[in-house]
Amino acid sequence: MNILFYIAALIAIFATVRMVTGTNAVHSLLYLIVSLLSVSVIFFLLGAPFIAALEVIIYAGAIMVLFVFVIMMLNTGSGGVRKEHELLKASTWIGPGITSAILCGEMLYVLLAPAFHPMNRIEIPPAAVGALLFSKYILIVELAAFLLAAGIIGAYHLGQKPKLSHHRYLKNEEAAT
Amino acid sequence: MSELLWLIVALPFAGSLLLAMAGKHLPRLAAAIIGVGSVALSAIVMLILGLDFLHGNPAGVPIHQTLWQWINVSGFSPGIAFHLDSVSLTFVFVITFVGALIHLYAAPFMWKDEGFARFFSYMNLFVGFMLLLVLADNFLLLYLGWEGVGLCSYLLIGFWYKDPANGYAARKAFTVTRVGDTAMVIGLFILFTTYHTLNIQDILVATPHTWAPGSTIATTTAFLLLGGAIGKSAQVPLQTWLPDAMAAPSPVSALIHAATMVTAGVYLIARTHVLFELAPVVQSAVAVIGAVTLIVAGMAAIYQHDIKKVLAYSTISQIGYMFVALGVGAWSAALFHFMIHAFFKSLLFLGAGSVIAVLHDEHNMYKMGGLWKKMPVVFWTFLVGACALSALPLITAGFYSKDEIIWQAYASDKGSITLWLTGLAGAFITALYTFRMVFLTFFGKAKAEPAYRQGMGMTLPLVVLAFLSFVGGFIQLPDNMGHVTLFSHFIQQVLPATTPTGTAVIAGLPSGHAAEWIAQLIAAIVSIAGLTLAYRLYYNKPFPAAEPVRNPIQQFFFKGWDFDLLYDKVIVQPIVFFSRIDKNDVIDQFYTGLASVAGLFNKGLAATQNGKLRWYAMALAIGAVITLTILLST
Amino acid sequence: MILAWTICLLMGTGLLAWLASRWSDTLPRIISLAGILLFLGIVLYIWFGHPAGGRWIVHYTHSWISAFGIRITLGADGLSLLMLLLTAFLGVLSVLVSWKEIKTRVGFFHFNLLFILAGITGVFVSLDLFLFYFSWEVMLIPMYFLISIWGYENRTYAAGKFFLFTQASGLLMFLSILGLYFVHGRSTGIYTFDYEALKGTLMSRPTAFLLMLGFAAAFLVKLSTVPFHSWLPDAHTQAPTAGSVLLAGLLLKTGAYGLIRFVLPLFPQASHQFAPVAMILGVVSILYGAKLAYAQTDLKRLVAYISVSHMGFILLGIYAFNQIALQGVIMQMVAHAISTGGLFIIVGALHDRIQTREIGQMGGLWTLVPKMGAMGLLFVLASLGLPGLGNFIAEILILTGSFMASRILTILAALGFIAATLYSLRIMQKVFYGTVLKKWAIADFGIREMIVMGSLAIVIIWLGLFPNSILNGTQKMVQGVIEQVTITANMAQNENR
Amino acid sequence: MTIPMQYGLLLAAILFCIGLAGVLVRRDVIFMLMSVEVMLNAAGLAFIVGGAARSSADGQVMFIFILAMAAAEVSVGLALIIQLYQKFKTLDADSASQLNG
Repeated sequence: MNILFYIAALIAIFATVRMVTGTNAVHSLLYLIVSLLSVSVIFFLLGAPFIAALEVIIYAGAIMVLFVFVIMMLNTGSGGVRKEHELLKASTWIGPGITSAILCGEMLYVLLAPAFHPMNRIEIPPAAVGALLFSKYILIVELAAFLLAAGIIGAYHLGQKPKLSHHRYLKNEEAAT
Repeated sequence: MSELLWLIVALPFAGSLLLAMAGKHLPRLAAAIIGVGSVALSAIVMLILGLDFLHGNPAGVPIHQTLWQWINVSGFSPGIAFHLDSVSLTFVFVITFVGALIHLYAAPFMWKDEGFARFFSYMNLFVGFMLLLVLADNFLLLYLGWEGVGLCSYLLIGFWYKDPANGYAARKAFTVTRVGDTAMVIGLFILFTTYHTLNIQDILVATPHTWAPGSTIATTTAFLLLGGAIGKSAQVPLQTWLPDAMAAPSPVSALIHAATMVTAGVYLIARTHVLFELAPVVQSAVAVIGAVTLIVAGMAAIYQHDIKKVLAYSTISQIGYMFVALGVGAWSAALFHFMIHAFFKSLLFLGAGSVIAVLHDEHNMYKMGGLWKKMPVVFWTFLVGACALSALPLITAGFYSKDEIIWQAYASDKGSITLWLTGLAGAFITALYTFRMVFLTFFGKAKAEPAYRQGMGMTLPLVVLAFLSFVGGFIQLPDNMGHVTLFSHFIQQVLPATTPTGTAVIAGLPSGHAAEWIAQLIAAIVSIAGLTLAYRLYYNKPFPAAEPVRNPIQQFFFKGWDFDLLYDKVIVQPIVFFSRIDKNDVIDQFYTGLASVAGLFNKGLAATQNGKLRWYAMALAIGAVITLTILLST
Repeated sequence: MILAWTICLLMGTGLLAWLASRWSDTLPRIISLAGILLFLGIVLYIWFGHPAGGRWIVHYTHSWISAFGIRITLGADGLSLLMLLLTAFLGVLSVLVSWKEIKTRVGFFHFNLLFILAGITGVFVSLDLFLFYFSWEVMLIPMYFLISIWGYENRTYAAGKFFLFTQASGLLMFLSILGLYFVHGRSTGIYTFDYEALKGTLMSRPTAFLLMLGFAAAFLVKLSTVPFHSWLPDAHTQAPTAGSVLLAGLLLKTGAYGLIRFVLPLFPQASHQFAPVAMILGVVSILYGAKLAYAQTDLKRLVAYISVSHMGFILLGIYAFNQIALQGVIMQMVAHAISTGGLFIIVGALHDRIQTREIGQMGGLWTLVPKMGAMGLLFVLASLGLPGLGNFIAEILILTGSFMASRILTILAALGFIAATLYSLRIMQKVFYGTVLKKWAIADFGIREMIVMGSLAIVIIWLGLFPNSILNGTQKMVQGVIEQVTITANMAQNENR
Repeated sequence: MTIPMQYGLLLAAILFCIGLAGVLVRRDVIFMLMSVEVMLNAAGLAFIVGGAARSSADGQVMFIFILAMAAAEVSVGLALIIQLYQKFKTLDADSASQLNG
């Protein structure tokens, strides 16, 4: 079973790297889905089947569909692709790359230091999660509800098309600004 | 009777207030009646009170009247209260009586002026303040009057305000006298902290018991008071304002700058004589200042071409005589000369005013001439005044008053031969410039025609003053000639008599009556010599009708020994320069600097906020790295 | 209780005036005038009707925030009442002078005006330090609006500067108030902001000195003492006339009031330590302010610097620690409010008529506006300390008092008389004397303006001739302060021995 | 045989840093948003690993919260992207720099 963890981990890393470096948005999106799916495998292995399912359904399913819609709607064509070729220039990526690498190295250094501590495979059922959610964390659940409501309203508001002014003077004014 | 004392002061103030409030709406005649009437009424009240004082009060017990408590703060409690004794009565007499005459003269003189009511409002205000000054029973009230007359002098010098030069002259007068006043105020502080009162009589009584003669504190106080007196009385080195003050209308010059205000310094020193006697150094300084002033001003008077400036310098010089008298302890002589001087100098100023007015505001004596036939009354009265000023012997009042001073400068225990000689030199100079003025103005070829004949209103005061200039002297005659001591006896109710030198000051010189005869003879000769020289130089000489050409030395004297230039270079210009360079206030610049440093920081930080999302994310990442690094390294 | 009602009255009138501006521009003016006149009436009633004796003539206390020991404690003694009288009087005048001058947002203007007055009233009657600080802030913010909305060309800068200076120094004072609160609480166990309770707080010398500095900072800035004066010329110059009158007449006085009411009684010994510095600052203010006033070409700025110079006298007098000087200070507070107020109103009226404040552009105005000239003359004379007018009484008392404390400083301060002559007469010379430079067609003072100026003139002359009518009222208060300060200082000296 | 907890956390760290690099390097807003998703996911992974090591459900609860937050973030973010595109006709994040100071 351990081998499954390592394979999933490698796939996740590989897919994520491809996603970040890709030039085509749809391709990248697909790599992202692969990455998420492999992480969900790991969740399953770590005894969190409910979360694994959520990962697949919400992340890899719902959220990614949103991305797809947006990419379809915008249909940036090849213009975006051309710009992204600048990625190849070292000057563009060297700074962020080094920063991220240092961060990564430091985290690895921290994580490798402490003693061995195994991850259990005891499965935690969704019922336990639910019970905890609505007892200990009830306040945060409510806050999360607020957040989602705010997200919905925000998305609705921002997604609106600008109102068309039917008066020509106003139109001219808007064009001027 | 004595309860009426407050009326003397209140009447002019009431007149002034009335004219200030309603003057614009009053007809000229009404304004004139109010203006002249208030002072005249005041003079009448003074005469009634004065006669009462002379007859019903031979011991000279001072009259005291308190109107109300002015300030009352833990011991600092001057009141609005009056004190009338022989010294103040003398001054009140001159102020109200001569003042009323000058007011009477001024009514027709100023008739055509648009600021007629304003003029009388100021004049009445002046009389009120001047009376307050001499009647005050405490130093603070005295200071009120002191500053008040300064203010009125300022207002009246700048009366014709449309010419900026008049305004500047007024400002100069006020500022220069204020320098002296400030010294005086500091003197008052010392007096108050020592005696916890400002009542003049109380202090004068207490002083000899608390302060040792010649002690530092007495000297300092006397010196500070002297500062005030110098400023007001235009003595060296604060004399420069008076010649400029001639920008005022002539009645003003007569009243303020000849008869009354400029002698306030004499009053102050006489009033506080106890202090000065305790500070011999300062008292001799008074004499020296007087002596220097009388020469400096006299020399300057010789070279003036403006008739009023001659009189102005002459006034400075004559007050110098009074200071000499004060300095040698001849108190009554000083006051006597003050009174006589008030008569003849205001007469001269009014006469000069008449001449100037009928010649269309012509001040230059070289453009006058031959007026004696055309303006006989003015000429004869002016001549009387001139004779009195030059102290022509025996007939004029000026001779008796000035001779007294010159004699005391020699004979008093504080006198000296130097002072005496200076006095004589001054007498010579006086006769010279006076008759130069008379000859240039009234004799010689006529260069201008009088525009009109002046009326009774202006003539009457001249005649009255001329009369006084004649007979005023006979109330006080020297020991050797009749020995009339009406005036000195009267004054000596308050001020001590002059102490003559026990033995002759300088060995080999005569003393006693013989000496006095000789001295009088010399003085008489000297003044006649001055007259003669003036006659030689100026009588009927064909001078061009213009400002005379002067060589540098003459120019130096003409400019009043260049005191103005000196002060301008040493005091005025540095002050102006100093205020110009720091107009915008360095301290403010400092705060502005702080603000701009903050602004720089703002600019620097604002540059990091470039709106680029990735830049912000990068900053976050770097922050995370740094935080982690710090955590790890510890 | 009546004091609380007066503050409510002012605030209520302010709100009402704002509301009334919906219907007309004149209505707010009338409402404000009526409100302040009522206020004046109440104060006069207390002034003339108070029973003799007793430390506080009027006293009122009510719980506010009991958790922190904050109470609404209001009280008035002679000094407070005098200041309230001044507040009401200048309040009436400032409504009258802005009758024609303010044309925009009239309602809001009067709202601000009345809230400033309410804040100032609060400052003068608060006996709870927290309430005092609260009122202190209440008067600042409307003043900020007054300058920044209705001011002249450079108003935003001036308003910001004013706010920064006063706010920063006010915060220092707040820190000190809190410090005092905790020090007192630690030593006695009673946590209170009550003035009377805090008076006798025991503390170590350095603590007392530090706390005193915090208070002094706020008050010295308000008083525009020289190193902290630079907000004043800008704020005064840019504010509308009513704003300048209130600034010079009342806001500056809150600084002096604070020093007398709080700094001296709360920290008598630290005040003694601070006195030499304060007196030197006072003298520097007198001379430096006068010098700057002489250099200005903007008439309003000139008048503003006169305030700096006159406030120097106040500082000098407060730290002389004797009754004569302190009575002089109180006199100066009133007289300066009147004389400078008068000058500001004249400058404002002049600016209204000729649209400039530059001295170089004026000249010969006496011919055109003789009434204005006469009034200008009177107030110029008052500001140069002419005897017979209020300022003279004040200055002579201050200098006499301070002469007992320090001779040299007093002599230097007396030079201020000469400097005052220079700058004051410069106004007359450049503005009213001389020839007319431009053909102005301007009107002289009208009836409304003459009422304003006439009442100011009567007051300044009254102060000069009958100063006792005011000095008697404050005599008890002054005596109390001085006795307390000297007794405590003597005790401390004895301890040191 | 169990996997040490470090390995799980290691994976989370690596994924997080790749995501971070993506946010920093990419200029296309869509790519940035996707990279942010990766980072959030990595954080969630760390919670799950922690929960697994302690055999508690708290880690999973936290993941659910992160999920909710990610959903809200994506919905608003995508709406913003649409607005951005309509306004600037580009998806370049650098071109939308009007908030500079």
